[in-house]
Amino acid sequence: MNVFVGLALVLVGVVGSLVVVIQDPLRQALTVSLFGILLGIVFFAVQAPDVALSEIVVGAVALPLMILLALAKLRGGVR
Amino acid sequence: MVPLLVAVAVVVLRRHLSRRATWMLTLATSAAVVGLAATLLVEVHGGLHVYWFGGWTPRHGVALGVSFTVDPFGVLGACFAGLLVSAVVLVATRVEQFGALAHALLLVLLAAAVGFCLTGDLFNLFVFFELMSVCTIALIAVNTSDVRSLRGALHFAIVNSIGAFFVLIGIALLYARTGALNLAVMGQRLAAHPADQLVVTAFALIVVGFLVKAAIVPFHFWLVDAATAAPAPVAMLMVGLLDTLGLYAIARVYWTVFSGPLHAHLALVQSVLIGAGVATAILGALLCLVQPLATRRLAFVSISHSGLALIAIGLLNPIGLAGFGIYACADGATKAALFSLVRAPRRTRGREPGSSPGWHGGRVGAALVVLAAAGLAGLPPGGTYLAKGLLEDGASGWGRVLLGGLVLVVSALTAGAVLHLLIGRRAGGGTAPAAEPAATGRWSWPLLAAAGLIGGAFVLGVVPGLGAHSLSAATRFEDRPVYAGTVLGVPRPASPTSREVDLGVVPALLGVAATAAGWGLARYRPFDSSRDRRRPVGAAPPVPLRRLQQLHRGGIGDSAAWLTFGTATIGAVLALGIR
Amino acid sequence: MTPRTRRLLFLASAPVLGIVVVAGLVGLPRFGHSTAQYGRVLNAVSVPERHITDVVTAVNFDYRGVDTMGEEFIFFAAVAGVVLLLGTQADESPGHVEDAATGRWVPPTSDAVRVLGLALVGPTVLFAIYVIAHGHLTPGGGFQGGVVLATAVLLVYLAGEYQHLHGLYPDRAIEGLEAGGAAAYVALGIAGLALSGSFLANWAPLGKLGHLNSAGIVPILNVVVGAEIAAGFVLLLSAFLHQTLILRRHVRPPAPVDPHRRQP
Amino acid sequence: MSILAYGVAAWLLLVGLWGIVNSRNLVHQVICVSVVQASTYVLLVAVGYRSGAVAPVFSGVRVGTIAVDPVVQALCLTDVVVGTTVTALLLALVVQWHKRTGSLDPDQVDDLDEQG
Repeated sequence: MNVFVGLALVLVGVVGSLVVVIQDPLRQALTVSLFGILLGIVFFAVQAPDVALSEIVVGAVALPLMILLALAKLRGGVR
Repeated sequence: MVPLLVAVAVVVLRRHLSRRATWMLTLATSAAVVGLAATLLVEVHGGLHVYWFGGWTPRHGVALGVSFTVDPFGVLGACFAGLLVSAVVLVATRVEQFGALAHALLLVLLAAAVGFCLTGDLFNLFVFFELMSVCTIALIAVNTSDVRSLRGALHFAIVNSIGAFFVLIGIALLYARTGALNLAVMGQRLAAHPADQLVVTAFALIVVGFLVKAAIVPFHFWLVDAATAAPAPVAMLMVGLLDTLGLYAIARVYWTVFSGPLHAHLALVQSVLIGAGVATAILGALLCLVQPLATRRLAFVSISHSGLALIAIGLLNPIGLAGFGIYACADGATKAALFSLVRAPRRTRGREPGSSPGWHGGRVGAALVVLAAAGLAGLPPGGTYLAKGLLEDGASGWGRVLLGGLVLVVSALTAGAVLHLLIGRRAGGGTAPAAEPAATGRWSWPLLAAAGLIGGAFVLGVVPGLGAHSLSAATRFEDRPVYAGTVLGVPRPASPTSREVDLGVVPALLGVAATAAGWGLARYRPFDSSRDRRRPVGAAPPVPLRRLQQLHRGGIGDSAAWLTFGTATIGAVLALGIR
Repeated sequence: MTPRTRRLLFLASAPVLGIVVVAGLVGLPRFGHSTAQYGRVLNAVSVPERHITDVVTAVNFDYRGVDTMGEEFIFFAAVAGVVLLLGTQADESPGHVEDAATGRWVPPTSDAVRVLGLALVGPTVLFAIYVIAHGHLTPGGGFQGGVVLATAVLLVYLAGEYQHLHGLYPDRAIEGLEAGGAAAYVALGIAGLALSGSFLANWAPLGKLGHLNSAGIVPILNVVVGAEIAAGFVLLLSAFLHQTLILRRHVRPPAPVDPHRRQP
Repeated sequence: MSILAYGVAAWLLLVGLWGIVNSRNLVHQVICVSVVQASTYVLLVAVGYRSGAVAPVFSGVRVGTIAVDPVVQALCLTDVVVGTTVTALLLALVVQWHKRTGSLDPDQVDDLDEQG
C-alpha cells in the first residue's frame, strides 16, 4: 500500500513538473488532465475519497475543458 | 445578530431590478450594515462576544464549529467597511459599467469584509479572504473593454492567489501542530511550547500572504497596476479597505495565535515588520514624486501610507495598535476619497493629456483634494494627526525620534505629491483648468461621498476620548489569555486599563510642519513631470529613482519573482533569528 | 527587469524559500501519523450525534457550514465575473461558425456522436442525482454531483449543436437557479437561526442512521449546493463555448502597443 | 515516506512558482498557478493521513474504527472549489485580454504609464 502511495506521489511530482516545463498550452492542457487524474489517485490512496472525486471531476475534466475552449478561442482570434 | 449582516447583503442578489432600484437597495444595505455594526460596537464595548455558528459550542476545550469572536476592533473594521462601501456605491453612480451584477458583487465583498473582521477561525478567515479577492478581481474587470484594467485584474489575481496559497500552507502546518483551527485554541496550544521552525515558517507564510494583500514592499507591484487602471470605485476599495484588512489580519493572527511562542523573540518580529513598513513608506513616498499619471501617483501614496500603518502594527504594543486603528480608518477614508476625486486616465494616444483638470467637481473638488492632502500630512485636528501621535508615542528612545522624522518626511512628500496634482496643473498644464460643465460647483453624489469620507477622517480626530477608548480596545485585543478564555467559555477578568492619552504638542507641530512642507514642495520644487515641456532639464528624475521606477514596469512574472524573494527574506531572517 | 535578471532573482531566493518551507515541514508529525485532535473528535461524534456517515460532509455542511457558505459565494462571484467578462460585448455580435475569419470548416456532429451523447445523458443525470442525494452517507455530495450534472448538460450540447440548443437553456433561468442556490443556503441558515437559535443550526429531524432522509438539514444543503454548482458550471462552460463558437468581432483587435511583440 | 509526501508538496510549490516567473504565455502562467495550488492539496491531505486507517466514511464500517482526519479533507474540498473557480476567472480574463490586445505575453507593458 505504502509503495503504491509513494509511487503515485512521485508521479504527481514528475507530471506536475512536466505541466510547468511544457510550453505549448495545448499539450499542457492534456498534461493537466493527467495531473488531475494522478492527484485523484493519490487522494484515493490516502483515504480521501471525497477529495479524490472532486479532483477528478474538476481537475481531469472541467479544468482541461475550459483550457481547451479558451485555447480554441485564442487560436481562432489570432490572425 | 451578526449573520444578519451577511443575510441582508444576500437579498440583493436577486438582480432583476431597475438600475436605480438596485442602487438604492445596495446603498440601503450597506448603510444597514453600518448601523448594525455601530449597534454591535456599543454592545461589545465591555468585552468580547463569541458566537458559535450552528450552536456548536466547544466541548472540553475542542472547538467543534466556527466562531465569530467579536471585539471592538473587529467591529470597528466592519463598521468602516460598511461606510466605505456606501461611499463606493455613491461614487459608482458615475461609472456606467457598474451594473446590477457589479452592485451584487460589491455587497458580497462587503459581507466578506465583515466576516473577515469578525471571524475567530483561521480557515474561515482564509475563506473570506479568498471571497474578497474573487469579488475584487471581478470588479476590477467590470470595464471589459479597458485593456489596462484587464491587465490589472490579472496581475492582482495571480499575485494574490499565490499569497493565499502561502496562507493556506501556513494553516496546514499549524493545524498539523495544534489540531485546531480556532484562533483561540491554536494560540493556547502553541503557547505551551517555545517557538520552533514549524511555527516560524507558518508565521512567515501567513504574514507574507496578508502582506501581499496590504501591498507592502516587495509585494506591492500588483497595486500599482491594479489601482492605476481599475474603475475609481474599485480602486477606492483596494486602497481603502483591502490593504487595511490585510494588516488587520496580521495583527489579529499575531496576537491570538503566535504571541505565545513568539513573545520571546519580540524584538526580532518587531524589526521584521517595522523594517518592511519603513521600506514601504520610503519607497512609496519617493516614487510618488516621479509619477506623471495621477492615479499611479496616488497608488504609490497609498502604498507609502500602508507602510506607516504596518509600522504602527509592528510596534507590537497597545499604543501602536490603537494608532493603527485610528490611522487605518482616517487614512483609508482619505485615500479612498482621493481616488474618487482624481480623474482616471483615458486611453488617448497621441493627444496631449492634461487638457482637462485632473480631478472631478470643479472648485469644490479642488478644495477637497487640498483638505485630503492636509489629512494625509496629519494636520491637526485630523484623525491622522491623532493616529500619528499615538504611533510616535508607541516607540521609545531613539526609535521615537527616528520614527517621528520618518513620519514627517513621508507625510510631507506624499502630501506634496497630492497637492502638486492641483498646482502643477495650474502652473504648467498648458491649458487652464476648464472645469467640466456638468458638475461645476454642484454637489453630485460622488462629490458628496468624497466630502463625507474626508470630513469623517477629520472628525475622528476631535471625538473626545477616542484615543483612550482605542487604547483600551487595543489592550484587550492583545490580551491572548483573556481572548482564549472567553472563546472557550472560561472567562477571565481583563486587567483594567485606564490610561489617558496625552500627546503633547509635538505631533501637532509635526503635522503642521508636514503640511507646510508638503505645500512648499508642491509649490516650488519642480520635481515633476516629464510632460512639462517648458522645463526639460529639471524634469528628468534622478537616476536611482528612474532605476527604481523602471522596476515597476515589469510584468506579472517580475511580481512573482519579487514575491519569492520577499518571502524567502522574511522567512530566512525569522528562522535565523529564532534559531 | 529583463527575463534574465528576473530568473536570477528567483533562482537566488527560491532555494532559501525552499529551505524555510522544508525546515517547517520537518516539524510536522511523520506522514501517516496524524494526531490532530479536532479530526479525531469529529470522527467520534459525528455518526452518533448527527447521523451522518460521511464525516467529511458533516464537517463541510454541519460543523463548519459557514465555510461552505463562503465557498458558495466565492463560486457565485467567480461565475458572475466570468459571465461579465465573456458576455457579448458592444462591438461583437453572434455569428455562425461557418463564416469564421480563420476559414475553418466545422464538420457537423456525426450521428454516432449524437446517439452516444444522448444515450449518456440519462445515466449521467441519474448518477449526479445519486451522488448529491447520498452526500451524507457515502463519498460525494453537492459539489461533485453538481459538476457531474453540468457535464450532462454539456453532453446535450455535444450531441446537438450548441448554436441551436443554446436557446433551449435560457441563461436567465440558469442564472436564477444559481443565485437561488446561493440564496437558499443563507435562507436555510436563517431558518436555523429562527428555529434552533443559531445560524445554520440543524432544525430538521435527524432521522435513522444510514437512511437517505437522515442527518437533518445536511441533505437539503447538499441539494441546494448541487443546484448552484451545476447551474454555475453550465454558465461557466457555456460562457467559454459562447466565446469559442459564436462570437465574431466586427473590428480587428487594436494594434498591439509594441509592434515587435505582435503575434504572427 | 514522510519526506516524499511533504517533499512533493514543497516541490510543486517551487516548480509552480518557477513556471509563473518564467512564463511567456498567459495561459501557461494560469496553469502554473493551479500547479502551485495543487501543492496545497497534497500538503493538506498528507497532513491528515494515518497509515492503516480507513476513510472517514462510516457506512459499513464500525464506528470507532480509526479513520483519517476528515477536517483537512473538508478544507481541501473547499480549496478545490475555490481553485477551480479562480482558474476559470483567470482564463476568462486571459481570453478577454487576448481579444483586446491580440497578445498573450504576460510581460507586455502599456506605454501609457509613461506618457501619463
